[in-house]
Order: sequence, then structure tokens, then C-alpha cells
Amino acid sequence: MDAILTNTTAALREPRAAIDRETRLTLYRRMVECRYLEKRAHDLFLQNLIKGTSHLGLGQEAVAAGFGVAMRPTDYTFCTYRGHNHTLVRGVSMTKILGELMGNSSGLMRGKGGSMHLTSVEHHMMGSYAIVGAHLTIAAGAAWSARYRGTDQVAVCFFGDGATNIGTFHEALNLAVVWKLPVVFVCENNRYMEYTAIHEVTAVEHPAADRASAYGLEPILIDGNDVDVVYTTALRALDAARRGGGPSLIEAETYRHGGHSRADPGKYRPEDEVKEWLAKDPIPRYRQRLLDLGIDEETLVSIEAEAQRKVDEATEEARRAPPSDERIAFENVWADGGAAWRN
Amino acid sequence: MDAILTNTTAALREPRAAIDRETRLTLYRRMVECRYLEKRAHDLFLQNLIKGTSHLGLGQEAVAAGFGVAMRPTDYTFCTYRGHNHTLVRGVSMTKILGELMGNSSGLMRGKGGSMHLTSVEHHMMGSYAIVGAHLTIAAGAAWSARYRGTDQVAVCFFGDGATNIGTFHEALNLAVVWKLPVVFVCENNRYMEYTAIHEVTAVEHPAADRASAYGLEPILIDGNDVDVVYTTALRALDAARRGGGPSLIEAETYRHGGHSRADPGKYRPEDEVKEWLAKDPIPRYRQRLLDLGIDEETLVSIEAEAQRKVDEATEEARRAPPSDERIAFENVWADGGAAWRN
Amino acid sequence: MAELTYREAVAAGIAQEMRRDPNVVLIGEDVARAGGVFKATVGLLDEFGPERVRDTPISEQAILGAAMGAAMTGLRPIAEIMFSDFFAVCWDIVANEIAKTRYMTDGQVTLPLVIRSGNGGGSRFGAQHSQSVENWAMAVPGLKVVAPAYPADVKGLLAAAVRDEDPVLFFEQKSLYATKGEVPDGEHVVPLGKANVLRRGDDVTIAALALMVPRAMQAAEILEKEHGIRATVVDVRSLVPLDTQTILEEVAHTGRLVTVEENPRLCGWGAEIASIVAEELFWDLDGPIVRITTPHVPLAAADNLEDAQIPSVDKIVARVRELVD
Amino acid sequence: MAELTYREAVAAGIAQEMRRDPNVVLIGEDVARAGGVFKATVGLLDEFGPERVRDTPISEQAILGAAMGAAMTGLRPIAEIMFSDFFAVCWDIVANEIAKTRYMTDGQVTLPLVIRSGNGGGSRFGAQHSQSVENWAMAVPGLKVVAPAYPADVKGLLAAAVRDEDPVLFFEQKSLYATKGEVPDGEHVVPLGKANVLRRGDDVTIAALALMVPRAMQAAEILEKEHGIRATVVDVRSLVPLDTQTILEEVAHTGRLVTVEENPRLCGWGAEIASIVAEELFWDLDGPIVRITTPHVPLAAADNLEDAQIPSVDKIVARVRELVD
Ligand SMILES: Cc1ncc(C[n+]2csc(CCOP(=O)(O)OP(=O)(O)O)c2C)c(N)n1
Ligand SMILES: Cc1ncc(C[n+]2csc(CCOP(=O)(O)OP(=O)(O)O)c2C)c(N)n1
Ligand SMILES: [Mg+2]
Ligand SMILES: [Mg+2]
Repeated sequence: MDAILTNTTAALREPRAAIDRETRLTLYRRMVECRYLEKRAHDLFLQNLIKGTSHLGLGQEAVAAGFGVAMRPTDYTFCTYRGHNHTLVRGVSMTKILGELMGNSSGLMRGKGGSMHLTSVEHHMMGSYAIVGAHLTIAAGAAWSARYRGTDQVAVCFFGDGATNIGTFHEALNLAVVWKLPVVFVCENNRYMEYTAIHEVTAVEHPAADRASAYGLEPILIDGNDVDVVYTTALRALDAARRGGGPSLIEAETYRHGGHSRADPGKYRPEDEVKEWLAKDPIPRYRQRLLDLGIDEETLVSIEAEAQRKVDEATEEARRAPPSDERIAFENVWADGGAAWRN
Repeated sequence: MDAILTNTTAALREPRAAIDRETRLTLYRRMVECRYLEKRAHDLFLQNLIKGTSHLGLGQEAVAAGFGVAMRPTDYTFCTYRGHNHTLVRGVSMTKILGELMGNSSGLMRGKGGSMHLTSVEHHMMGSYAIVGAHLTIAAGAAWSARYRGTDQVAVCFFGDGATNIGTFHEALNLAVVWKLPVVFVCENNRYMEYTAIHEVTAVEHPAADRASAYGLEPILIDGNDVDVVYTTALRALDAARRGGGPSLIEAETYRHGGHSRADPGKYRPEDEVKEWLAKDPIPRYRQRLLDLGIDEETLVSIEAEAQRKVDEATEEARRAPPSDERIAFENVWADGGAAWRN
Repeated sequence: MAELTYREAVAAGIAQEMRRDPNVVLIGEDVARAGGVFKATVGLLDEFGPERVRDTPISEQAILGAAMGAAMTGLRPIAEIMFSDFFAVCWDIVANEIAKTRYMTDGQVTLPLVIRSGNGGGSRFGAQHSQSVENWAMAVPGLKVVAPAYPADVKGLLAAAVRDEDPVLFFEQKSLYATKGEVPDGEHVVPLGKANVLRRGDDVTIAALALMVPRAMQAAEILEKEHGIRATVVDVRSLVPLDTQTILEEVAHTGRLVTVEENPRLCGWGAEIASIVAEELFWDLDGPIVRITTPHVPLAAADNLEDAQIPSVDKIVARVRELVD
Repeated sequence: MAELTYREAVAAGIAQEMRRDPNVVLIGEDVARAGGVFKATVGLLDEFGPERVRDTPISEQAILGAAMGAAMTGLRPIAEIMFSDFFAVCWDIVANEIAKTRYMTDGQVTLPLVIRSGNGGGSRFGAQHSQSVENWAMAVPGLKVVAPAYPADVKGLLAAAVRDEDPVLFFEQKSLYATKGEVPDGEHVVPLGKANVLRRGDDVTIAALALMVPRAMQAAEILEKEHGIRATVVDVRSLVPLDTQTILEEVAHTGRLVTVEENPRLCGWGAEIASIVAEELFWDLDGPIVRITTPHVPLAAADNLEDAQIPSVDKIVARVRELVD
């Protein structure tokens, strides 16, 4: 516990000063883009333009932005169904994201994957995974491959607090340490699984950090709503991995503003708790910090306006796109483009 | 680490004096019976009277005996394919064990399960499980049921070092702690999986003890070749579970004298290591301790002779038994005794 | 008779059995406080309390392992696997442990347990949350397998599953949860292993399961009204035990069999039935056995794509017409 | 031509591909230092070194997850799942991730990987170490599935599997490991998706797989010599893709089909083939389609019991005689 607190505190203070103005503005821009895009996604649901399910990361933008900015373009992202933000920060177009949510021909996968499976290999965004925990092992494999191929790529794998109790978490962490793989595991602890609080079903207080020692790793527990902290922690972990230091396991404490998924109003959460965390909203908090650091409000307002404009444009573009041709439903099972199981 | 060592040392010293003479002789008797029975099983292999595979616990008898003697008759045993000893110490007849290994009508399951699946519900020996790790979750379930039904039964679950790296280990430990179940998890760390040393594929030095804190448990690392230590540790853990204190995770360090299974001569192990551990053989070691404590050799010799006689008798009985009727291969899929999947 | 939704019938069936037998318990992710992510267990925590209705961590192997350990020591657990796709993360406990333990122990261990799971497509959840995996279960000896189409059967078959001494996998079709139907008041039990002949005709027998049953019924009406083809529709309901007697009788009468399966083509339950009919009723057949299935591809998320994949009423009508004309 | 055992052919196939392509790597439990628990990977660590041939912890999900992550980023991994029964502990990675990712990503991700596994009975290992689970894989869209019977096919199909751009599950029958056969020297590749007609007759077509192939061949000889029944024997070899063309041609010629499956009855590959034949070749059939399978029960450990379960030469002979006489 002491180790954890020390670590957090260290991450919180010391390296903040080192972040330059441009990077800070980029971090802010990314968070704002995520926020506006997902708010739009939420509106499109209410208009029934998005079917099926969808899981928003509203409130958790600092984790996505902090890592997205710290990662190199060739680093790999693996994330969950709650992956819109992680996809956006890798440079994927808003139109393709919204298009996939709407399930039409403008989507990243033309509607074949849906909101839970956003993937853009071109951006080294290697997929959003909808079975809790599975991608931790897959990220380890990508890291293994990177090292085998002699690149300096790092795989970053995001998952929720709930994922720390499933078997793959344990298997992936152990293998990654034994093989000393360049992979960074990032637990976004938003305190809830679907409707059940993580503390009700977990043997330890910090579901990821308190497990680090089971793999010989340093416990790293950070404020996941402070984008500077996330960014500097990310840089350190990426750097360690790149230099052959093996994996890290980071627990970032955060909160989702809304419910688990489209259908969920999130009413199972105590009002006080929600209020407390809304007050820790990473975006206004960072905005204030930037103002405090002397960045003029106009710059921020123009970032915000620009983000809103992009979201509006993407919305229009995605809405205008025609439905996907039904034939694609029967394509691309195999590498030859087809789906034949017989001759 | 310090906590672990302290613990070991405590377990090693203090409670030894408290064990009475009768119990000590029982512990010795159980170990000797296990040893002779499995040596016989080995001979029967060489004579090709046992087909298939089989996994001997030669060298690991102290764990089985220590627990077997400490458990109450209504406590549950769950163990692995390396389960002959654990079955015997619960009071199952040698004939039924050997008969099952030979796969004939005298066997515990008349040959339907084989050596890897010894089960005797009558003795609360709830099964030997051949898929690594699965039974940890099942033992937790039995413990849950015991508590729900208001009994004071405890489930004891034995598994190998290799099982600590599979997902079910993690899931079972977490659930058992969250639900505070009366279950004792016992890792028999014999340093090897099949042919690969555990330290080559594990992120921590002590595969079970170093993971205890990940579930908020105390790390307990004991000398698994000292039957007094095992016995007293078992008593303590069983008592804690019975009194509502929840689960324990115990790592007992031990060694198998032979290979992993029938086919394996165990040649991958350094000679020195084998020698060192043969010197720590729990049976001669305990025999010497008993002599030192003033027990006369005759008593021990008669225990040994009696065990040998029982093994000889059981061997004869099992050998004489006829093969099982082939019809039983098509029975007892369902509770109605049949196997019909259609009308 | 009361009109219940399919999801209400789940809760009604569980409640009926929990009232009857204090050893019936329910565990799963979000089943207690939240009443289930499909709201199929609403009210049970309130009625039966937290010892009998328990939320679990996301640990499907531990959920089913716990259910098995409890069943072998005197309880009658009902475990929920939220989406049937997640059987893949705990298949060992199902296929290797639960299915085989009674057999391997020569009958020493009895496992009266039920595993309920949301199964099937139509909800635009994409390839990993829409599968029909009842054939995974059917392929493993030692499991009973049930998949109801109507609320009354949900309640009645669930009750029978809980009372059964053997492990039963109970597949609830997710896009049927909101559908309604009459459900008998009071104690209601529908025996496992009985198919339900929903209508009779002379021209063709259509065997269907779960979501495909209402579609087959609609198709049969269109076939009769618009094309003069009179179809028998058999709701298979129970895959193990399988009511081959009813199916064989009905096919013997019409001389033709069409199966309608939601699962992807290869090794679906329809193949098994087709092979039984092709062996045992060959001389009574008037024509080829036809299987209508989702093609052998994963399911897409977008609505128009998913609709193009899962057998529709139109597809059933068209295919039956080809066969019979 | 050299005479190799089935297990030597595994190592030969892997070695051939590892020499050709430095991106081919091998992982699994005990595959490196120990050369595999079935001794099917002996010599590979020595030749290719510890970066390419790696022992893993007992973490099947991590093994296959690692293989998948590596395949999607440029490697061509071969992963071993020691016994195919253990697919149950990692089925999610196989059925939900590996099988569906290419499709869900609309072709962005390619997964050239092979999963080898010891499959099937006959070794007296009991119910959890003897299953034939090739139908589990066949039922999941997105997986190719191969199960060779002879050493030459082991080497050649394994090479083709490694070269294939799609995930291939490669089932090695454990009781065939010690059998011997001629294997072509030098580069040897047998294309996936081609059945092998091992002998031709006019009376009946027997389709078999893996361990059932030599048994079907022996049965065919007895049928011919002792009973004057001339059988075609088709070694199906590849379940996905399935060579329906060859099977349909052969059945059309003989008018009769018998499948011989080691798997328990329900939803086996034979059911799928039976349903295809019953639909597409109905008018050419001279009699019922017969499936010979292990009954729908778990496998027993004792030798006489297991032998009573798995289809034997005698059983094949008897059943074919019943059909043809
Ligand atoms: C193996 C598995 N079990 C259950 C689910 C259903 N499920 C989807 S998200 C979720 C909660 C996950 O919680 P957490 O890991 O904290 O991530 P968060 O949703 O909070 O980001 C559950 C139970 C699933 N997708 N996969
Ligand atoms: C899930 C699973 N993976 C692999 C195996 C094959 N296997 C059987 S025993 C064994 C080694 C187990 O080692 P350990 O847990 O240390 O137990 P020990 O045999 O040493 O008692 C392995 C890999 C298995 N039975 N189940
Ligand atoms: Mg969460
Ligand atoms: Mg071991």
C-alpha cells in the first residue's frame, strides 16, 4: 500500500512541469474530441440512428488521451468494447467511427463489427474486444511479435476493473512477465462492471495494483482523471518496455459519467459518488489547469470549436452514407475474401 | 518474503511438540501405506497390468498424510490426477484403488474413470481432476454449499505448482475470498509441471505463496516433506475455515521421486537436485524423528509390515477381479442410470 | 392464465422452483441487485435474499465451478452465463467437468444444476454476442439441452430443468425476451424431451427451434394461404433428450423435412436430425431433406447485414416452395 | 521416400516450414526442451533455438492469445494444445477471437496460424484426455480444420496449414503417433480441402477420418474378401474446407454412404455430410445413409470398455453388411 501511494504521489507531482505547451494543448484537444464525439454518439442513439449496443467512455477521456499522445504511431492499441476514445486518439477518422456505430458503408468495418469491435490496423489500433479479458493475452502476443521482429513497438492494452477477476488477466500477466514482453497493461478502474460495484466482488481494494506483486511487478496506481499524470506514467511505462524492461501494470482510477451501455441509466450508483466524480471531470479540470498555466482562453475555445466542427462534419458524412451492400455479410471470412467452406 | 519465512519457521517449530504419539504413528502409517501402494502400482505398470497413464505421488506423501489425518471424515477432498495418496488417506480401500488403475470390476469406478479420476463420494473424496486447475473452482462450490447448508465441512483442494498459472486458479481464489468460503487451497510445489521446471514459466519465485496477497491472503509457505508441519498447518487452516475465517492458500514445497507420469523417467532434472530431495524423503526423515522421540523401532516395523501386507492382499484381490462388463460403458451418463439421448 | 413476457417467464419459473425447494440458488453476473442485464431475474433478490441470489465477479469458470461443486454436495444451483457466447470462456467446466463427472465416477456424483444463458442473434450485438451455440452443447454427451420459443415453455421447461437430476443447459433467445404469451398460473412444468407439434399439414414437416419457431409458423401460414402448401411445424424445444419419435412420425406423414436453424450451417442440430431421418426414414421420404440455416459465417452487427444472414420468414417460404413444388 | 512415424512426420512438417520462413515459430507446453509430451516436436529446439521454439506455462488461453497477437502482427505461429480436450479451457480465443476477427474487422486482420493438438481415443486416458473434438471446430465459422490419418499427410497438410493465410486447427490422432508410413523426401505439401479416395468399389462409399481411416480400410478388405462387398473408402482429411465434390461423386457412383466417426454421435461431421448428401444427392441414393460413431457417451478409461465404444473394424464390417445385403 505504501509503495502504491508513494508511486502515485511521485507520478502526480514531479514530471508535470516537464510537459511542454504544445503537448498539453494536444492532450486537451484529444480529450475534447473524445468527449464531443461520444456525446454525439449518445444523441444519435436517442434518435435511433445507432442500433444494437454501445459503451461510452464519457468521463474516462484522460486515460485514452494521455496514452494516445504518449504512444508512437507504430505502437499497438488493444482495447475493449468501451473503445471509441482509444480508437479516436490513434488518428482514426470520426466519420469512420460514427459510421461503424450507425452500421453503414462509411464505417470502419462497414457495419460488420459494430461499436464493440472498432479496429483500424492502418493506425495500429488492433481492435476493440468484447469478451472481457481476452485481449490481454492477444496484446501479449503482439508484444512478443514486436520483439521477435526486432522492432521497438510496444503494445498497450486497456481493460476495465471487472476484467481483473477473469482468468485471462492472470495468464496474460504471468506470460508477459516471464517472457519480458514490451506490453503495458492499463486497468481503467471506473469502479463498476456492468451494474455491480467492483469492490463487492474483488478480494482486494485495488483490483489491478494490488495484484501487481503476484507477477513481480511494481504496483502503479494513478489518478486516471489527471491527463498529465496519465501521460507521464504512459511515457515511463512505454519507455521501460521499449528498452527491454518488460511489462507494466497500471491502474488508473476514473469514473464513467453515464451507464454501462446504451440501455443503462446507471441508477445503481450512489448520488454522492456520482457528484464527487463529476467534480473530478478530467476535462474542465485540465482546462482550468491550462488557464492557470497561462494559456489563454481563446486558444482553448478554438480547440473546442474545432472539435465540435469536426464532429458535426463527421456526423453529416456518416449519416449521408448508404447502407452497406448485403453481400459483404458473406465476405471476408477467409483471407481470399470469401466464405466458402466447401468446393 | 520475510512474512513467508517467518511463517514457515513458526510452522516448523512451535506446534511440533503438541502432536501426540498416536497421531504421530497414524501420520507415519498413512505415509507408509501411500508409499507401498504406489510402489506396487509402479510394479504393476512394469508388468503391463495397468494400462493408460498414471501419476505417482512418491515423495509427496507427507502432504497427503498430513492433511488426511487433520481432516474430519465429512470434510471434502478435491485433488488432481496425482491423487492416489489423497484417495487412500481418506479411507478408500487399496483394492478399489488398484482395481481402478487396472481398470477392472474391482475398481472404484469399475474402470470407467481410471487412475486420473479416483472418486469416492462415500469418503467425501469428491474427485481427482485431470484438467489442470478446474477443481479449484469446484472445491469453492462445495465450500459454498457446505456453508449454505449450515454444516461445518471444509473443502480441501490440492493442486500442483503448474496449476498456479492457469486462469481458474485466479478466479477460484478471488471468489473464495469474496464469498469467505471454508476452503483450503493446497499447492504441492514439486518444482516441475510435466517436464518443465516451474521457475522457467512463472513470474514469481513461490508460485502460490507469492500470489496470496493478490487475494488479500496471508502467504503460507511450508516444508511439505515434514509431515508434522503439514499436519499442524492443516489443522490451523481447517480450523480457521470452520470458524468462518474464510479460505487459506498454502504452498507446500516437495518433490516427486519419479517422473511426471508412467512414460516419463524424469531425466530433465539435475542429478544434484534429485539427490538433495531424495535425502529429504519425508518417510525415512519422519521415521528417524519418531525414533528420536523414543518410539521403539518394533512399532514402526510392524506398521511397515502391516502396510505391506495390506498392499499385497489388495493386489491379489484386485488382480483376481474379472474385467468389467462392457455394458457399463454405456451406463450412468444420466441420473436414471442410462445414456439415452432420444426416445 | 396470465400474459407474461418471455423474460418475466424466466423469473416466474425460477421463483416457482425457489419457493418449492430451499436448495435452489441462483448465481451469475448482475443477476441479483440489477435483476440481470436482460432483466430476466428481476425481483428474485428481494423475494429470496442475498444468500440464495448472488452476484458474482466476471469469472465464468468460477461461476460454473461453484455451481458444480454446490450441485455435487446437495444444492440445486441455477447459474447464469450472461451471453451464450461466453460459454467459450468456461467450456471446460461445462464440457469436461459437468458433462462427464457422473459417468467417470460410475454414477457416484449427481449434478442437478441448470445453466441459463442468453442465446442467439437479432439484437445487433455483433459476432461475439449473438451466437446460437446450442449445438456446442448438443455435441457433448452428458448435457441436456433446452431452447424454448414461448413464455409458457420458458416457465415450464425451466421448472423441469431445475427438477431434473442432470445438468441442463437452458438457452433463452435474446430477441424473444420482449415477446409475450399466455402462461399457466400456479405450478407449471413442461417435461424435457418432448417436441411440440404446433400445426399439422400434409405436405411438409418444418422442424424449428427458439427464434426460428415463430418464423416457421409465420412461413407456414403464408405457405398455406398464398401457395396452398400445408406444413406441419414442430417446435423441437429440447435437443437432448431429443423427441425423435414425434419428429419421425411427423416426417413419415408428410414425406418431407425442412429444418430451420439459427446456428451457422456446419454441424447444427438440423444436421443431426437430417441424418437420423435419412437413416431411419429413408424409404418414407418423398424428396430431399432441406436445411435452412444461417450461412456458415460469423454474424454482422449492422441490422441490414444481420437480417440478411439469419433465416427470415421469406427465406423459409421460398425454400419450402422450391422443395415442394 | 523415407519411412517415418506419424509423430516424426509432425516434426518433419514443422521443420520444413521453419527452415523456409523465419517468421514461423512454435509455442506450447513442454514443446521445446522436452520435445513434446508425445515427442512430436523432438529436435526443433536444437535446430531453431529458444527464440523460435518456446515452452510456456500451463496457460492455454495465453498460449493461443499470444499466437493470435503474433499472427496479426507478422508472425506465423504454430501453437500446441497438448490434448484437444484442453481446447475447452481456451475455446474463447479459438471460437470467439481467432475465428471471427478477420470477419469482424472486414478483412483488416489476417491470422496465419496453426493450432496443433493431440486428439482422439484409444490410449486409455479416460474421458477428459481422449475426446475427438474436430466437430467443435467445424461448427465455428472462420476455422479451417484438418485431421490426417497417415504420416505423409501429416507432413504435407501441416506444411499447407502453415502456409495458409487463415487459422487452421490441426488434429493429430494420439493413437496414430506410433504408426509408420512412407513420407516423400524434400518439400512436401498437400493442399487443404482435398479428400483422398483410398480405394474404389461399386457397392458402398465409406467416408472416414483420422483413426477411423485405417479401420475403414481394413473393414473394406474384409468386406471384399469375405463378403463380396466392394467399398470405396474416402479419407476426408480436411473438414473445412470440405471436399464435397469428391464425396458427392463417390456416393453418386455407389448409391450408398456410410460415415465412420470417432466422435460421439450428436452433431458429428458425419451428420453434416449426411445432411449434404440427403439434400443434394437424394435421388441418387439406393438406401439409407448410415452413420457409425462412438455412441453418445463419454469415453471410459479401461481398455475393454473403451474398445467397446470406439468404432472397430468388426463393427464397420457388420454395419455395412446390414446396409448392403
Ligand atoms: C467473459 C465475459 N463475461 C461477461 C461479459 C459481459 N460484460 C460486458 S462488459 C462487462 C463489465 C466489464 O466491466 P469492466 O471490466 O470494469 O469494464 P467497464 O465496462 O467498466 O469499462 C461485462 C460483465 C463479457 N463481455 N465477457
Ligand atoms: C488445462 C490443462 N493443461 C495441460 C494439461 C496437461 N498436464 C497434465 S499434468 C501437467 C503438469 C501439471 O503440473 P503441476 O500443476 O505442477 O502438477 P504435478 O503434475 O507436478 O503434480 C500438465 C501440463 C492438463 N491436464 N490440463
Ligand atoms: Mg469498470
Ligand atoms: Mg508440479
